Amino acid sequence: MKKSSTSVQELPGAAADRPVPPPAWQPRTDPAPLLPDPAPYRALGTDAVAAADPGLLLRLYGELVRGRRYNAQATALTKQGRLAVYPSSTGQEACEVAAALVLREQDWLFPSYRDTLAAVARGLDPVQALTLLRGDWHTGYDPYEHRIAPLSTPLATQLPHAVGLAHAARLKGDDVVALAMVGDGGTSEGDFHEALNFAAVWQAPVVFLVQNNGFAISVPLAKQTAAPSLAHKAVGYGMPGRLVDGNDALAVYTVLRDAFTRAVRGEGPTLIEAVTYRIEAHTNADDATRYRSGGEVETWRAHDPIRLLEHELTERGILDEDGVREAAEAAETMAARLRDRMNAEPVLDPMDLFTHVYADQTSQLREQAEQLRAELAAAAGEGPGEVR
Amino acid sequence: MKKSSTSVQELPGAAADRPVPPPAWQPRTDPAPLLPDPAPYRALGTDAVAAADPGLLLRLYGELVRGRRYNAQATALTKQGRLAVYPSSTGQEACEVAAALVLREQDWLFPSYRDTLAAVARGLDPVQALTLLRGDWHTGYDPYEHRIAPLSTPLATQLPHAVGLAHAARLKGDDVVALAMVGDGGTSEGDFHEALNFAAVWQAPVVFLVQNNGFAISVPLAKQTAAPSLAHKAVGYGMPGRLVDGNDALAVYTVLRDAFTRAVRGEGPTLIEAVTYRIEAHTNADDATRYRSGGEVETWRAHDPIRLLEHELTERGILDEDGVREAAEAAETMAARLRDRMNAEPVLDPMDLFTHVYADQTSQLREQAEQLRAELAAAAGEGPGEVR
Amino acid sequence: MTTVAVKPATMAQALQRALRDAMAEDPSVHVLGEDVGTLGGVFRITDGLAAEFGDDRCTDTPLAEAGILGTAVGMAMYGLRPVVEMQFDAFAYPSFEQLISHVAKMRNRTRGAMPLPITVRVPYGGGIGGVEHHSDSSEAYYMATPGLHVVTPATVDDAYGLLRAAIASDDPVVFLEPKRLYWSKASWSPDDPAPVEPIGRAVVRRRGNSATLITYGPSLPVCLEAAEAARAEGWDLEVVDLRSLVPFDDATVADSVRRTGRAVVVHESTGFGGPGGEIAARVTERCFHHLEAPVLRVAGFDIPYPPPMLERHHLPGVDRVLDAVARLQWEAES
Amino acid sequence: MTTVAVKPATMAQALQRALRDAMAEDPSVHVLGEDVGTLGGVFRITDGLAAEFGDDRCTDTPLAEAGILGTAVGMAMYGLRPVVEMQFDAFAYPSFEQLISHVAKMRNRTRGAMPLPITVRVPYGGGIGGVEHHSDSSEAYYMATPGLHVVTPATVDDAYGLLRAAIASDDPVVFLEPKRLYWSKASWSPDDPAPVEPIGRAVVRRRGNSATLITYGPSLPVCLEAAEAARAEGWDLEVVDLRSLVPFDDATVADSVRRTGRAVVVHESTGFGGPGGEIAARVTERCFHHLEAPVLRVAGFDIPYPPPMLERHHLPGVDRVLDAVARLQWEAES
Ligand SMILES: Cc1ncc(C[n+]2csc(CCOP(=O)(O)OP(=O)(O)O)c2C)c(N)n1
Ligand SMILES: Cc1ncc(C[n+]2csc(CCOP(=O)(O)OP(=O)(O)O)c2C)c(N)n1
Ligand SMILES: [Mg+2]
Ligand SMILES: [Mg+2]
Repeated sequence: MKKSSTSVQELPGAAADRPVPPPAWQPRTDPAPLLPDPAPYRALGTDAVAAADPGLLLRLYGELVRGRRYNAQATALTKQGRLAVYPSSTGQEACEVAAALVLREQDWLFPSYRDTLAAVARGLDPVQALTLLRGDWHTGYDPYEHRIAPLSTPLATQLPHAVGLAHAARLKGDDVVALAMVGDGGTSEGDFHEALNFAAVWQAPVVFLVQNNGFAISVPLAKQTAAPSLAHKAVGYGMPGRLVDGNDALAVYTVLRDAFTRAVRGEGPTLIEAVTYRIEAHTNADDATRYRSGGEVETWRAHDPIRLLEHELTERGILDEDGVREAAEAAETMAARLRDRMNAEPVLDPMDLFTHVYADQTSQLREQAEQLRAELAAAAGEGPGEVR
Repeated sequence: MKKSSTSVQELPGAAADRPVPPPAWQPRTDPAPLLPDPAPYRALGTDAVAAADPGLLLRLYGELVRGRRYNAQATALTKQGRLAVYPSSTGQEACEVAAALVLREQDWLFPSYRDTLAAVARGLDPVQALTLLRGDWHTGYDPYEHRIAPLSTPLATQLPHAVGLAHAARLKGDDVVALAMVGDGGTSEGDFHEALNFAAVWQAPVVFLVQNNGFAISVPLAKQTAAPSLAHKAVGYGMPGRLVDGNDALAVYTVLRDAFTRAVRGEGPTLIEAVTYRIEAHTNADDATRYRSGGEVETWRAHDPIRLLEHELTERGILDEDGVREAAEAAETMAARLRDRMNAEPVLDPMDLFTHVYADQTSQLREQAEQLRAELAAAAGEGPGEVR
Repeated sequence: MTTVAVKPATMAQALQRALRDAMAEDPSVHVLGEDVGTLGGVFRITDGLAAEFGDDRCTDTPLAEAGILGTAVGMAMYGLRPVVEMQFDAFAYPSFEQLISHVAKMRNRTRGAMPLPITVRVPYGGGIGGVEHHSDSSEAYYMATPGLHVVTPATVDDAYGLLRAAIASDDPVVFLEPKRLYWSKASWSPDDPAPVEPIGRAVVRRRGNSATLITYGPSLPVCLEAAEAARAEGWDLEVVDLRSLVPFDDATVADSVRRTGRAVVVHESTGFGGPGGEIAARVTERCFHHLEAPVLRVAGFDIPYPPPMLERHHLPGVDRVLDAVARLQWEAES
Repeated sequence: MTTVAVKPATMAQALQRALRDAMAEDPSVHVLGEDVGTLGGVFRITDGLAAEFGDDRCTDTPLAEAGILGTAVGMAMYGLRPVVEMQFDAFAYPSFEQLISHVAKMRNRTRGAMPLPITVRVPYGGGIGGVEHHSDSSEAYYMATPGLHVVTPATVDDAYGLLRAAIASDDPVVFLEPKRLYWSKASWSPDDPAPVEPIGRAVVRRRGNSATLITYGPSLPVCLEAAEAARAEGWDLEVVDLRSLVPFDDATVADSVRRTGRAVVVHESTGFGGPGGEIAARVTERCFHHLEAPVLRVAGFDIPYPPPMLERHHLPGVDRVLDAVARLQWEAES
């Protein structure tokens, strides 16, 4: 019998040969360690608190309090018309703050539109963080200054960016981890899938933090996925999935830190699902009463991330009344400053519209810039007045 | 203390209240039954053969032999310039044939460009199946006649179509299952992710059959995914994942049939990974020696789906020499007919270019059709000759 | 003759009513998209549909635009008439491959055997203070894709009529809803809507002799206002509302320009590579010897859509339209 | 003066060499895409790069175009210069959201702080007997997206020079490679390539006085052939090769048309909503009083790209170009 045959004519008679089994199959990765634990990890109320650095716990607390106040202030500014829109992270501060604090200086944050707090907790000026939402420009900061990518509005599109950046850093031999944030709704987008797959294939030092806050605008998680948990998606990419109580700041921090450790060690990406809740409406423009009950919100309010941590730290004597008051005062100071600065009119130059489209302005844009300049001059000549 | 408070100022003092745990978390689905078995399911060489309907086994065998011959014939026609391109499914016939045979009359097949054989095994005229690849039109058949969607070239894009169709049928109360075929490479596309997620959320009666043939053109599976297996992706959507030896026709048929049973019962979608191998190059235009060794191909040739089944059936006395010869002859007859028909020049009408763009031709297309008609008339008047 | 209560309605209400009436008349009409169910859509265009027709007829999908349009293709293959809502213009981009490679091509691919009667509703354009990605004018992409109809209403009446026509069409229709006209009002009776006109007819919204303003969607009110203002300068402008970009109503447009001898195309989309080039070119091809001046274009600048606080500088306004009219070489005439 | 061995090279070889030279000169240049590594790409444009520079510099990615472009964005953020290969025109569509919403906008979004020097190579156009989705001319989509450069070579020299310029550009460039010219040959010395010209300059490929053919990429050879054929009819045609659709070289084009007084735009992309509308409109705006006839367009029909056996009827050929030239109202002159 011929050795290699593709034509069926040669097959009769081949039956005498016993066909061999296929090349031995084995899973490319052991799936067991990739699967998330059956329930979200909690640290508060466990021995993990005693083992934790009290300094870290107090920092988390301080930032949570400041973060809550920041959310309240930004919401208030929106009501006063100072912001075009504000997607609050009230109730999700533990995730936002833990994400910021776990980052080392050289690491990168990839926030979504809801994650201005994480950027602020990383050290970004809140006014700069809010530029997009105030509407004076798209991004209010130089991403390289604090290594914070621009807030991403198209859902999940920032995830491949994080993977690419982490991959590039690794290729360059730099010790950099990228932390990419996304919502439960965002996990349904193709970009989520493609990003996680690239990350796992490339073993890129990237950590994906999904804030499962129960809703994508009005759509509850049950209409978003039938998965056991979002963390279970990890196994399909060959990376570990971790499930954590997103309102337990120490737990989120710990799980993130473990994922960072893996990333730094060259062990590749991790997917973390933080189970939390969006206490406010989607944005100020949304009416959450149309799609969810006040009762559900109350249940989650009772599991408030600040109260959880404050209670724990107070009980353990790590935090006292002075500490609580000081944190509140620091938050008030931040809020007052933010209010004042946001109440000042931003200085705008319409000619900026043409400045950064390309490195070198095209002749077409030069013409258009001239046109606008002439219009503005004419309007100014006519005295105060809008360009109609 | 106020009942609902979002402002942090009210939080100090709240520490006295013990915060409550979050609303009890439980997985939305039990992950355990969703996970694939640790090794691909095999039926041949096991008791499953004895339990199987001999008629089915012989049908599978006959179609495999015919399918191999079909692949060889189409490849030969391509070498003779009769097809623009041919992506052969040689070596993958067990998947193609089992997919076709598991379908009931009312079910739908969603093939990719490589799956003409599945369409032919379902009953489609091979000449019609090859129209796209011959190049006389995009789709050579009425999809409603055999309930076969047009061959899909953009990878994974046919998967959401299958989900939508299955969902629509279910909404209408019709007992219809959609079988969607895709390659290992296609699983990396966002459309794969979105389709599986929609299917699981909607519990649509759809079965996803991934033919993992080891390569996406030149890219081996190891560069495509780090997952334990492609079937493991299922758990991330909350559907069962099944792993099967893709060269074992009975095994593929059985796993598909089980998935169909689930779908018909309203239990939702299933993801099946069939582990197989692309024996030929990607298409006739490809040179596989650039990226893989002949040795690997030989290993897989030895695990040939036809030989596997033939050996088994012969050993068990279900198939005898006459049966083997008859199958080969039937395949030859089919091939001869196909060859003859494909050697005839297709009759083409260039005016078709304008006929089906819209239900009602736009005035613009009417003008353009007139232009071409005039050009053709002028060229015809000039005697035989090309439109330059 | 019975009198019908006619009261002011918004474009949003007329669109909602068109969906409702279409669903009531034809059980194969299904609405799907993000937040279209319980919430009624972020612009409330699908308000009440899930309550009236059930979740299976008006479905909150998972958050994935390619998946939404891709499953709509499958639903249409099975005989349904899906009406897809894209939440904002820029969020339709993930569905482009499905749109270009399947929705636009399926009828042609199958020689007419498999038409896809899908309506893709896309709220588009700016002027509502939206942040990045919420104000794109993406019509150029759709226009350049044979197999699609591209339709956009500018009035409350047309919002109803064109959406009904789109849903009734056996071809896929990209239905562009000018966001900033959602709350524009007109006397309109939901119980006695104007008869549904076929897709593909432009309409002269204002008669005039001096020059033709060719426009559509969000720029129609700007053009009408400009035409009023132009009277002071002695120009009597004609205003054509295209309503349908594909198919394009060459006859109505060319008739007008042949009469007036001058034309300005006005739209909010960027100028370069935007719809205005096509329109100006085809008008010129058809009316060259009637033209006293080149067809001019007033469009958004060739820049990414600006942030809210700067968008008014980008949007073509009355002054820019009048400036263009002034450049139509009137000297030549005198 | 040293003599350099000049021998015929194909456009494919010149492109390959441009990648190789760019990678050798600048370690931040990374190539990524489907099958670009071991295989060298389905058109062999990346042949040998992985072997020479390693898998990390020339990477076979998973099969996901949005993922490829999206990760390229991240790589560019970190200072690399990714060169992405899309396998065929229609397979770039899944990456549109990344292209439109990020690649084109990142520099502007960040006030110049975060430029994205990404080159997206897209083999485009037909004429190679490709089945569905393998022959699209998708330049209209890219042209309508501010923030992108859109470049396409038509000669072996330009293939090298423009690709080098694209990779060197600090802005994102969509680099459209005319598939059917991949195997076109010219004398070209890889060791002494012509100096790299900046992006944005059109070039007059043939001088003439009767009329201007404005074209680019795959249609340049058609136009040059038509110009030769036109001599028999007494027409001396000028041929302008745009090379860059964005930025557009208004000066070169308008100079030519002002001189000749007549113009035909020729491209393979569909006519309606295609590049020709923009080009004709802007030429007319600038040259109106020099025009003896409207600027005409010869383009692909407004249909999905035909199957291989019918594509020759769709593609603008010499006869169609000559027919259009004949319609440039020559009577008016005599
Ligand atoms: C690609 C895309 N589609 C749609 C939207 C509109 N949109 C903005 S936020 C949102 C819901 C997001 O939900 P989730 O991902 O859970 O994040 P959350 O808002 O809860 O933080 C939607 C649909 C968008 N921004 N991008
Ligand atoms: C969206 C898209 N991207 C790229 C291609 C080009 N292409 C055709 S086949 C192929 C490989 C597919 O591999 P796989 O999914 O494993 O299927 P197989 O060819 O092995 O059957 C590629 C990249 C395509 N057809 N569609
Ligand atoms: Mg959410
Ligand atoms: Mg494969």
